[in-house]
Amino acid sequence: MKVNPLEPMKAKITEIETMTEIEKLITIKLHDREYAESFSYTPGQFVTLGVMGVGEAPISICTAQNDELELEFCIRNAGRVTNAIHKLKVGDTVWGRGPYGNGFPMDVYEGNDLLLIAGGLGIAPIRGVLQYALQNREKYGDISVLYGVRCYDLMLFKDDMLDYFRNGDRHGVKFYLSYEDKEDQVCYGLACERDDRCMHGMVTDLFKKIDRPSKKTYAIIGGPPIMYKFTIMQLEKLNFRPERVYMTLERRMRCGVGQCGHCIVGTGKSIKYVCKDGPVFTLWDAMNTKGMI
Amino acid sequence: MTRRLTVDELTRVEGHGGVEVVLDGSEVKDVKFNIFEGPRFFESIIKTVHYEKIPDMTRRICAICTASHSLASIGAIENAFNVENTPQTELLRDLLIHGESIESHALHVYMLALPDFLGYPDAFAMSADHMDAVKNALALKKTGNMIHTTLSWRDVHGMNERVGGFSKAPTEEALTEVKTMLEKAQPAAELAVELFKGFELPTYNESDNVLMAIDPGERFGYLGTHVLVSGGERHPQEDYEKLTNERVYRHSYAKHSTYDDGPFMVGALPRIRLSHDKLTGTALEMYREHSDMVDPRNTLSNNFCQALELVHDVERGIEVIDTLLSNGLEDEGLAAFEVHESRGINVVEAPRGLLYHDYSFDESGCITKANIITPTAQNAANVEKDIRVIAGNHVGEDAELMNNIEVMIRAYDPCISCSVHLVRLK
Amino acid sequence: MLVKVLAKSSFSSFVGALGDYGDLYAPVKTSEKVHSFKEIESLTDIDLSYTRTMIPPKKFFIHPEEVIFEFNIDEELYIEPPGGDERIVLFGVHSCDINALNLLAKVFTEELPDKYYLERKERSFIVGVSCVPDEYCFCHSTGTSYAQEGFELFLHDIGDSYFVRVGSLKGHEFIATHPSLFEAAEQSHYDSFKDAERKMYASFTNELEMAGLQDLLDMAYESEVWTEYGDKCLGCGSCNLVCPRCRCYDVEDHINLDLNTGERVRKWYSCMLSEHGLVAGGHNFRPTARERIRNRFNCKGSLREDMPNCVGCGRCTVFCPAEIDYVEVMKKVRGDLK
Amino acid sequence: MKPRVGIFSLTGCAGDQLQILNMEDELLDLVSHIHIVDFQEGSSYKEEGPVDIAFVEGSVSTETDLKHLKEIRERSKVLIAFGNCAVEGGIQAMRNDEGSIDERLKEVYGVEPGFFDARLSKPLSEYVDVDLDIPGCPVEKEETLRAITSLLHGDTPLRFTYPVCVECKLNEYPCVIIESGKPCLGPVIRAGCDARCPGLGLDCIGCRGPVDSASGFAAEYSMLLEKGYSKEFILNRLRVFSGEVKEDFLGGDQ
Ligand SMILES: Cc1cc2nc3c(=O)[nH]c(=O)nc-3n(C[C@H](O)[C@H](O)[C@H](O)COP(=O)(O)OP(=O)(O)OC[C@H]3O[C@@H](n4cnc5c(N)ncnc54)[C@H](O)[C@@H]3O)c2cc1C
Ligand code: SF4
Ligand code: SF4
Ligand code: SF4
Repeated sequence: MKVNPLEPMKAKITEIETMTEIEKLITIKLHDREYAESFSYTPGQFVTLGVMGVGEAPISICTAQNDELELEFCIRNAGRVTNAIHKLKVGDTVWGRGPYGNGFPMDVYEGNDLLLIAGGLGIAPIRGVLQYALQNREKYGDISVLYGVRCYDLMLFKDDMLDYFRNGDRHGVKFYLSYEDKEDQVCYGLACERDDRCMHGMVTDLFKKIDRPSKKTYAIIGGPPIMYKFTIMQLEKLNFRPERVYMTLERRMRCGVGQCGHCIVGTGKSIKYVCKDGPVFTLWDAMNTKGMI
Repeated sequence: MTRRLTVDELTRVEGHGGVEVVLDGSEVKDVKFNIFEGPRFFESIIKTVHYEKIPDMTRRICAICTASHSLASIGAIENAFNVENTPQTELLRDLLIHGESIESHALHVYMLALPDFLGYPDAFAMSADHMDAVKNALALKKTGNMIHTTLSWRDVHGMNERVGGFSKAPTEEALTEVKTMLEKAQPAAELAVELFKGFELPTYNESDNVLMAIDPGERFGYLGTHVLVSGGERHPQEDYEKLTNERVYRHSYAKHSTYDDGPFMVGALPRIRLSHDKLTGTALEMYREHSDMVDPRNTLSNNFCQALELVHDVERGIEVIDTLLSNGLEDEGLAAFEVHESRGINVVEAPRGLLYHDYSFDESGCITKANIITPTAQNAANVEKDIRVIAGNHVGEDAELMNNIEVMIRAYDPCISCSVHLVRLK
Repeated sequence: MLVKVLAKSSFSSFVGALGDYGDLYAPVKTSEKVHSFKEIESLTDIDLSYTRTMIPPKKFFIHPEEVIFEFNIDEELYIEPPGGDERIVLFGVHSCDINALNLLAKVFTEELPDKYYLERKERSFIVGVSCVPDEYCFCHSTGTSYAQEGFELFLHDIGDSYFVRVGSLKGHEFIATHPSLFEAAEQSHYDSFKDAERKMYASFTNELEMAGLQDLLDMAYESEVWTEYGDKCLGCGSCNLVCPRCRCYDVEDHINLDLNTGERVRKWYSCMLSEHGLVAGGHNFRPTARERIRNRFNCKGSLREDMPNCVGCGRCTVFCPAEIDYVEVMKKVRGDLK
Repeated sequence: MKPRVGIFSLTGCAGDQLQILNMEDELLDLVSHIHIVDFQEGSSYKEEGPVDIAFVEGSVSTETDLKHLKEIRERSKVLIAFGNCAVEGGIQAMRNDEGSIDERLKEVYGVEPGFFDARLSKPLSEYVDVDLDIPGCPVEKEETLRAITSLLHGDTPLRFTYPVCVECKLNEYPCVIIESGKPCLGPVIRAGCDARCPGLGLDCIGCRGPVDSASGFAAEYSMLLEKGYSKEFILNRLRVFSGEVKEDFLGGDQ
């Protein structure tokens, strides 16, 4: 079947949902049935998505594996390729390779509590983790989600997230929300609705709201580089052991398969490729790999 | 009642210029050939710069005459430091400047001037009905450019021709390829003459012209050390200040040149007129056949003369390449010489006419003073004279008058970006 | 390992026979300080006394710039450009470069086999040659002064003949089809070979202590060394481009004027260039020369398959316009811990 | 509908427009994909109205240039600074920090201040938003063509963000700094010319202007000082195509 790992595979866009001014949720269906059926992945893995004549960009798969032969991506218009993807319509072709990288080890987390922490676009991979955990609810203990947004307009997956927020008990998840924009009326309304779950501030402020996590909790983080440092400080305060903290990183990538060298991090002692050794790493990895966060 | 007629911006010329004519009834009150390209101050900018990089800077005075500027500049430096060049260098330079002439004339004759004669706004529009002419033009232009890139290493602002020779000699294969291109381009060059010989020259600007051109030596060409003036005078290039007598005029903002207090013309017409007996075979034949098209009293003949030069350039190019190939090419490196406090002056024929560079150096070879006189600056006074003549003779619509003036100016192939000393009046 | 002897008097027949396998490339002197692997037309072009080429032989396997796909938008096709079937002989490769190719092969073939690399490797014939180190070589420190594998034949100069090690089946077949060129190796040949190796080893003047370098680099993360050399660094990328172990590349799509066809090109890149660590949104993970040079030395110093990511060829020092000396920097890292 | 393209020029040598005319093999194909509304050097045809892609060559050196530029910006969707003069101010900006324009006018024309409509030569970005720059003195044909096709394709053209040395190495040209100590500017100049000058054994004079990260300037400057070149020599060299080389580019020790 596929012989050249760099050769993109054809896929059709089956659905487009505009989520915010700069983010769209794009559903694709792989053209090659065999490839589609053999396409298995864990949350946190990514593919490269491309447009002919423009290029490719690494994008997280933001769902958990399911029987539908379709994949969802939350894509922010941030540059050439993502802009080209934003211009496409339902029925248009995109090109993909993957899945690549190491996702979140959902099997390792089995029997444990989960604390998911996401900021901004970082919710994309975390949503997959959440979906997976909820689909396999019996395998996991308590599940809490801390999601920080700048304002309501920039909240991603609004329907899902508000559903978790409002009906968390039914889904089996405690969902906390923070918002940065003081003036945001919608978020203020949410905070009034449930002030134990929603507040003005940074995502790290939500640590004040949650119960003290049990010793058998795994923390799972997705967000912009700046968020990691502060989140980890909070987790360290709560005595999280470094191998119980997982996070997904972003770097520039050209190949996705450990060749092009752009995503390299670390020192002589520990050089890592975010694409193939990650993008999911533990805090212990980060402590041993300088420059990772 | 006086009328002010203007062409705000001349098109299909290099750089920015305009025309203003003030008429009182049919009496010509005033004419201005305005040049309003911004000031670039090359002569002051290059001060303190080491001679080695001077040609790299001065060739950027103008894109279409880049090789002429660099050769004028290199020559002036070599004259200052008494550099001896090899025969191979001389031949390569001769080829280079012929290449530039082909490229420039192909562009001007076919793509900028021909639309005037056939009544189109540009070569692109013309291509709808005269695809062949446009393709010829492009093929010829490409040939000229190919000489330029082979010797100078870029279409515009090359770098390979240097003080003391060429940094890298072209390979024999490359030259052979150029020769093949030149041979293929011959019909296109001859067609230019055929095309232009068919156009009747308007007579509205007939008047006396003083003509000035280089003395090319044995063969018709663009390099030399002396300047010829119609009437039989011959002056060494070192006397250029006397020949050009530059002055700043309040209105037009290239400095204007005069000779013996009157305007004079440089360019293809003077060159052909003063040295036609030195043209190559076909070009000479064609000249003889159509010598009536070379009218020294009618500057519009300039286009026809450019077409003749195209034929000559192509033939001469082939000849030079043959000589180079039979001598065998060698990577000679650059000539050695000593730098000292000195002054050097050099003249070449740019496609549009005589071009002078004059530099003074300190003992480390850095420029202390520079003077550059370009063909368009020299022609400016003559252009104004022609405008007066045309306006004076004109009967009929003002629009037609202005169009005639524009066509006439374009015939000079003015290169305004080249005019160096240019500023617009506030 | 199979071993044979090739008399120097048979040298030209040997090179001629190599030419039967494919196009012959060997080191040629191209300027005062540069040698290059070039296609050989005449035996006299070959300069086996060279120390190092500027661009290493990796250029034959991952081209400096190459089309990896042609595409057609209307037809929705990515097409691999025809691989070609020309076979090449690389003659005169030194041990450091062979070892570098071995490590490069791991990157390009181990996890996800790179088709382009594999095909070219398949169609190549590598002949190693022993060398004499200069003041920049330190391959004895990096353990790469001897190549155990990754070649078809390896020629060791032992006076009036070459001691030939046979490194692959292809090499063996070559010997089998040209029996008249080779002699059996006698004890005396083995002795001369060992002598020559000993002499070579003794002639190194440059040295880098490798023990624990990985840890030291880690500890020197905030060292002043990086600022000092970051200030000196021009950021020109030369060090990476001449390094036989560097393999960073960039990918670009180019579309033709018909707005339908085009190509995807991959070309060598360098971690010393400012955009190497830039991501969308404008965040640069290695914003200044200090971070970039630190990253490069850490990458070089790291181990892979127990071998450092540097084979001690000295190229990056020799071809750095700013004269930054690799060994000097690493020595400072050793001496300047924080 | 074909995109409306304008090719405008301010103060310069007109070499960048000429490079478009020099695309002899592609020119006719190219003009069939676009609708040219203004091309001073190539055509008398002019059309008012909006412009999709405006190429502007030359620097702003007169009040007239400035007025013209603002008009172009007003009517254009994408404005491209086309060539070194437009991107950096060009060769004519080299002495901007040495003496006033009036002194130069006096020197070259022998006229009093205020006589002419002249100002210090500046790049377009000094006065208007520039969407894309295509550097070079002159621009490279291939890069220009690639930029146009990329724009026609609805994409943002790729820019060269690395220095000439990269192309020099990929071509296996001997480094002229290392071989003969020539003052090559390749390390700090934007690639895209395929290292033409080093390929001829010449030092790069920087006609494509500084590479995006100007951090190498200080290192280049001290390297050349160390090689024995004088400060004036180096500045004369660095400034030809880099506009006013900012003092802080050169580090503290100058
Ligand atoms: C593992 C992984 C998972 C990811 N998942 C997602 C996801 O789920 N959703 C998502 O939206 N994104 C995701 N990203 C980020 C996404 O890959 C980038 O946003 C994308 O690569 C941008 O590509 P582009 O071609 O659109 O931008 P480009 O145009 O290639 O921009 C790339 C870089 O070049 C810079 N750049 C571009 N033009 C210029 C210029 N003119 N001047 C200076 N700099 C410039 C940009 O700032 C940026 O740093 C992920 C990244 C990684 C590594
Ligand atoms: S880092 Fe330098 S010495 Fe080491 S292999 Fe690369 S170029 Fe050679
Ligand atoms: S010659 Fe110039 S461009 Fe080439 S590597 Fe040396 S410094 Fe860089
Ligand atoms: S090497 Fe330098 S001067 Fe030469 S063309 Fe390239 S950028 Fe211009």
